[in-house]
Amino acid sequence: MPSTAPEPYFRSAIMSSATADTPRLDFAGSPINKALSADQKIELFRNMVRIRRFEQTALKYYNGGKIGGFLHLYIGQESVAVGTLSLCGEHDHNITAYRCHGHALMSGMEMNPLMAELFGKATGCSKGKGGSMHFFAPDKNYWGGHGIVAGQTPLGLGLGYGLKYLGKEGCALCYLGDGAVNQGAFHESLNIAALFEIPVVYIIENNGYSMGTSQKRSSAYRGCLAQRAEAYDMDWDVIDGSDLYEVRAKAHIAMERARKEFKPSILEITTYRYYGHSVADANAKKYRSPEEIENYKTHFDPIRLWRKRLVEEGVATDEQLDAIDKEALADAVASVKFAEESPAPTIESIMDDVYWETDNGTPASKLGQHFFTD
Amino acid sequence: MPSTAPEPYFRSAIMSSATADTPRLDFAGSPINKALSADQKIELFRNMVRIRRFEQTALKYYNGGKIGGFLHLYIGQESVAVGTLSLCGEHDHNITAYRCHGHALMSGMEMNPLMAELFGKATGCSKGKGGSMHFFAPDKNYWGGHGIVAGQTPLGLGLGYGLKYLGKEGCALCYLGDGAVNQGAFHESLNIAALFEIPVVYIIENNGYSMGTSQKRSSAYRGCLAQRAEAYDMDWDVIDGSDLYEVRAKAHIAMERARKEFKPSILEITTYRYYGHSVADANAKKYRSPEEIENYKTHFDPIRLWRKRLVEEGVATDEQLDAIDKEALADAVASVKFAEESPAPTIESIMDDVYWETDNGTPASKLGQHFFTD
Amino acid sequence: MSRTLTYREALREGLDEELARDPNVVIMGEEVAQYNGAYKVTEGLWKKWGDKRIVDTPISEAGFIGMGIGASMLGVRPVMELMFWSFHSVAFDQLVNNAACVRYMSGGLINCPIVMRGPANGGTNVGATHSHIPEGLFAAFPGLKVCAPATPADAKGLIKAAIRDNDPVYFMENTRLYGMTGEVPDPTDGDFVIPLGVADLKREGKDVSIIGHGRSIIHALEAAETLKEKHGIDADVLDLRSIRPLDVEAILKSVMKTNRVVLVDESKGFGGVSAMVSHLIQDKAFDYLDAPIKRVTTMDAPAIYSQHIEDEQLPNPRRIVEKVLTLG
Amino acid sequence: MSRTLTYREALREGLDEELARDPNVVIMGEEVAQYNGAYKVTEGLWKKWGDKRIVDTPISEAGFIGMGIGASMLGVRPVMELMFWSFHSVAFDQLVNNAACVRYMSGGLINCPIVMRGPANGGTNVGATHSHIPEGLFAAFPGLKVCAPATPADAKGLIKAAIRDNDPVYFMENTRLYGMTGEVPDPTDGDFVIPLGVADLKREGKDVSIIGHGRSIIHALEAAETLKEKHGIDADVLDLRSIRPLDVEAILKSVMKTNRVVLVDESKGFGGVSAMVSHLIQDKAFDYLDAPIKRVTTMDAPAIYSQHIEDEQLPNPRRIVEKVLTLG
Ligand SMILES: Cc1ncc(C[n+]2csc(CCOP(=O)(O)OP(=O)(O)O)c2C)c(N)n1
Ligand SMILES: Cc1ncc(C[n+]2csc(CCOP(=O)(O)OP(=O)(O)O)c2C)c(N)n1
Ligand SMILES: [Mg+2]
Ligand SMILES: [Mg+2]
Repeated sequence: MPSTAPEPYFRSAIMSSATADTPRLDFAGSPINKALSADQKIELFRNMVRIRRFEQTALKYYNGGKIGGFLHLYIGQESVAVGTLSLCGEHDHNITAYRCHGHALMSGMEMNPLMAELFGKATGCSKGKGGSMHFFAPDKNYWGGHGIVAGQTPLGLGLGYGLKYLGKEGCALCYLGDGAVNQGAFHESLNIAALFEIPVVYIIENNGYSMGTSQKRSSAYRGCLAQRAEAYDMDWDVIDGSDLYEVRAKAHIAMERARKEFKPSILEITTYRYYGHSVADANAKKYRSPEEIENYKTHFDPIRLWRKRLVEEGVATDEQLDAIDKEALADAVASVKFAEESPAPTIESIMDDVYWETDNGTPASKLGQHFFTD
Repeated sequence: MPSTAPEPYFRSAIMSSATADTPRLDFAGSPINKALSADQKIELFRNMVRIRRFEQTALKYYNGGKIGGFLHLYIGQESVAVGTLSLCGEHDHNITAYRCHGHALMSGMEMNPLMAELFGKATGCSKGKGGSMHFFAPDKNYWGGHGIVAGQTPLGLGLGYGLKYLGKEGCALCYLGDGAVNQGAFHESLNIAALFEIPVVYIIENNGYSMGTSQKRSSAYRGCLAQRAEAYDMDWDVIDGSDLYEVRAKAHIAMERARKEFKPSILEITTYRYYGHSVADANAKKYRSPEEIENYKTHFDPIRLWRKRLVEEGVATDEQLDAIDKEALADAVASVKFAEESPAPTIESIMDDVYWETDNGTPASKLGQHFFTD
Repeated sequence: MSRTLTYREALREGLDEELARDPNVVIMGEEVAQYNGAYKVTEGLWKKWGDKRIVDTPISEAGFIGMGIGASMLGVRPVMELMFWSFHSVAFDQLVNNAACVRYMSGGLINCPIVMRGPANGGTNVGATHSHIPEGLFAAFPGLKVCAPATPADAKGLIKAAIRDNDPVYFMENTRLYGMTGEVPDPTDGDFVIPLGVADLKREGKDVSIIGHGRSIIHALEAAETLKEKHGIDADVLDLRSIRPLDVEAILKSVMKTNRVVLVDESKGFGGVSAMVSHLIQDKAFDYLDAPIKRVTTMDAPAIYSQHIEDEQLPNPRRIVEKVLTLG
Repeated sequence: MSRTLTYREALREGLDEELARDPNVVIMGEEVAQYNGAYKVTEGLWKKWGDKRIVDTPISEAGFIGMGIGASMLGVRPVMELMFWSFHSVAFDQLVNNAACVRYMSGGLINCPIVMRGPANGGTNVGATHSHIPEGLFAAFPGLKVCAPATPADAKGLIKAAIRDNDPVYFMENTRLYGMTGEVPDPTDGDFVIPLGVADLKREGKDVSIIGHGRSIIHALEAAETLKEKHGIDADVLDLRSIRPLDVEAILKSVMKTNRVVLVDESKGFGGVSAMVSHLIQDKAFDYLDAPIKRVTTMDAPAIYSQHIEDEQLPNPRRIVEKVLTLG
């Protein structure tokens, strides 16, 4: 890939120099995109707006004090999860960091249990035990939601290793942020991935910042972050995250190489978050200029661009898309109702879900004292 | 450096293809080598044989049961410590892993306290508390001797950072093995070194193996291990460790760039260990063929090659060098006597050297219970 | 004279004074400089002291903490912020080997005058990985010192002592306390330093000793009021403040007076500071105990997220009161 | 029928049997395959089972242990060797967050049937960083299980139980025990599994309970003989075997019989398994204690190298005897 990959023409770290007129390559014609039916294209739109509407709604209730802890919004980055996960088949798995709502929804999780989880309710996807950073749906091949920066990267490696070990033809997608690349665990994972030929694709969602620190202040690199792959003789590519076709076209290549040739790779997808690091980040407009944020929203918003594309292609009308949007919002609002009406976890339930054996009341669980609350 | 560095013509991992006739570049003419007086050249010889004689002697007593724990011999690698540390001035510092006898001696430590340390005696450089892996001499800018693979790499970064912070014009040399490059802490250090412009030179002593694992089985890389530096936009070079002139010529460049321009770099010095990973490694000839070991000893032994060079240059005669060798051996033997006759640490001394404040009996040390032995 | 400061302000004042006192003091960590600190402890310090003294780092805890330790060996006196103490897990080797053991392994030739600080608590609905309570964990390593202030004055006095200490000090703050206010002596009245190793009797009683540290002390004080008002039980509340060195004398003095003990500890039940204190008490004051030593610990599961019940998982005044009443 | 095996051979037999039983069992670690294991526990297994089942890894503990955890979530059952348990320090996040918390944070949707094993001991003159004793450290994390066999039979029986357990089990061996021999039931007599959570009364006495685990038990048994012969003191020696789950009943039973306790623990004095057991005993058997609970722990400094005195820093039979005699 490196030799044939087009030079990245837009990177969020240098976004201020890109405008709406910056020429773009067209990935609509790549086979994986050509194969999309109109319905499938509309579905991609639906998935993106569902993420956005879900989060906008969550934001409102976070500000209203209904949600605890952190809330790391994915708004602005929707095309990354939607584009890449739209390529997944039954044997493909994925795992990400704490900014995980988009991946959860795109993996097929319903809004109700997610919103209930944010509300800390017993009906939440993690029974109120995980919160915003910890959504999981193993039945949908979605392995979370992890709070320790880059802590998920060896797990993603393990998913790929497990697939190969179990003889399943699939790959693991493991997402991380641009700040996460400087954790040692990620590098250890890269070396093992290349050495053991593990079918894993690492996807750096490069939104230009780790909390208040710009990419330039956190990382030393040549060219781009993905290029660090070369240190391990691994393939890499850079993708413009505002273009769903490009995300799909390039991710597809990487995923196929993982599945068929056991070649891991790093994809760096440039993107942007509209809100603060988490909602509580009061500095969001201090380390980024309002112009920078506005420029992205105006010219690179992935949902707006995709909508434009669908209309231009004659795949859907604005009215149809508005209806989908409305539906997404309605679902989000309904999920709040569900969450509000759900019971909080009981105090006793704190002690569930620690051990498989005690949860399942196995003979092993009857021997010895497992818990030590005083 | 990368662009102008000559292609490595000999690497221990592919050593079997190199022979005595493989053509070699000549680094004798580089300024730092031309500046060497005859005495200084002889001194380099002396330093190498002192390491070897010290260790051969230690080996004998390890096998005789006088030394505990591990004994990681440096024999075969002497030119690395001697070549690089011969370039150090008063503000240059160094730190290494557990294979640390060479660096300790070359930093100016005497044999007596080192041998006594191996013998676990109170007169040891660490009072019998450190052992083979933990020699230290801060007064000689030598910071050890560290047992956790790559655990010293952030410390080395800290030495460089400290020098810069304190306004001293010097650099830190931080050594690690070819297997150690796959520890996360090393990568974190590299990014910070490049980002913060820390005057540190990382020196990979590539002896081709981490215990029984060859470089190819432990690392994925393009070209060579040092090239991983490119991931951090950092300079690197590969050095033939059997040639003292080359080691000095190239290390000098890296050290000057660190000192003057705050540019960190990675040097990979190819070398070889003649013995097992540690003396207890019974498999040493299983994962490496006897031919491979013999080939190195015969054609690439750094001491033998340096001796040849000195004689060819007319700097010294074989007789003079033999005398130096003899002296080194005599010192080593004397150090055994010193060690044997030294007292073991007392049981009470176990509790010394834990806290600075308690050791120094400061007012702070009188408050509260510091120790909890039952 | 004294002023009312928040715990956060008091800490900051302590840091600021030490930055002024010693040019080798440098503050480092993620977002400590330009962002003013994730929890705003270092707010304004970068502006005042500049790039050299207040340093933003990448998200590389093993790397930058190891760097701090290395620099401390050379005589720099780094104060490292862990954005959460929970992130110790990715820097553990540097924390328990390099900082804790290098003095020993070098036979006393090297010392590491370094402070690691940051919030170390549950109770903020951020889930299991972000809510570790590691005081006991680190106190178990000889070579390390650990303290955990409960009030603004203690925070200031102890951080200054920690920075001046010539051994590594692991300083455990609490996000739930940052906004709490309290009296702190005025700097014009002189240097305010609280030495490590000295517990503080935060409330004097006679019927039972409630012993803990950090936020548990706030709970204990509240519980003590309830005990007094509703049950006529008059409790000693002893704030350990420093976990290692530990003021064992103060503990024993209180126990020998009250003959009854409840230890409060935000750790999980297996181990923690309280198991150690329990062992010490029964060992050294066996004949003074009228009842078994009881503890209030965090319910023994990973930290739950749910804002509705996380405070029930943790020690809280209600649980302390109930536990004291079981002593009969 | 039974044979005499070394602890190492017994472990290996257990691993081998589990490799045969379940094709999803895979052994991974540094030098476990081609080199046959740094301490030869896995000797011959690579030759027998091949590259897929016995996997050499780079020196990247966080990476490969995390990989094992990830694979275990998918149903692979990895048995990970840490060449030394001391190297947990570079993989700590994976060990205490990913393995211990993912089940909880997912509300029970995920489990990690993984075993981490390796030697966890001092006493081999390898210095502070290589001699950590982490049983208590890990047992403090709910979600983890910890065991530490003292004999060949226990090693085999417990490793098999650990591999079959559906939770993460951290298995602590001891290089000083690898060469020790003992009777182990013959495989032809059936599957030999020792469940976690069951202590073993290794010696029956009546005067004092000596309680510990791992190599301390060997010391305790020797001390018990001395106590009997020289002092007429008849000791119960209770081997915890499993630290979490912990057989509290067995502990209390012994204590209620003897009324006197000495805990032996290779941990340093602050904390450790023994502080916890001490707290439990005084809490649950307060009225049965005739004397304070005493401990024999490792002298509270980083592990010394010197072969002349390291064994004095650790618990040893002499120190145990002396401690028992202080009980009067
Ligand atoms: C080991 C660790 N260190 C620090 C943090 C605190 N933290 C959480 S997210 C974050 C920034 C990560 O930035 P990036 O990787 O770019 O991801 P983004 O938030 O932009 O999606 C930090 C510092 C953490 N969770 N874990
Ligand atoms: C974190 C950690 N993992 C494993 C070990 C055990 N170990 C000690 S040295 C070594 C091999 C290192 O090889 P290399 O880095 O090439 O250095 P060399 O021994 O060849 O000098 C291993 C696996 C350790 N000390 N620390
Ligand atoms: Mg980012
Ligand atoms: Mg090597």
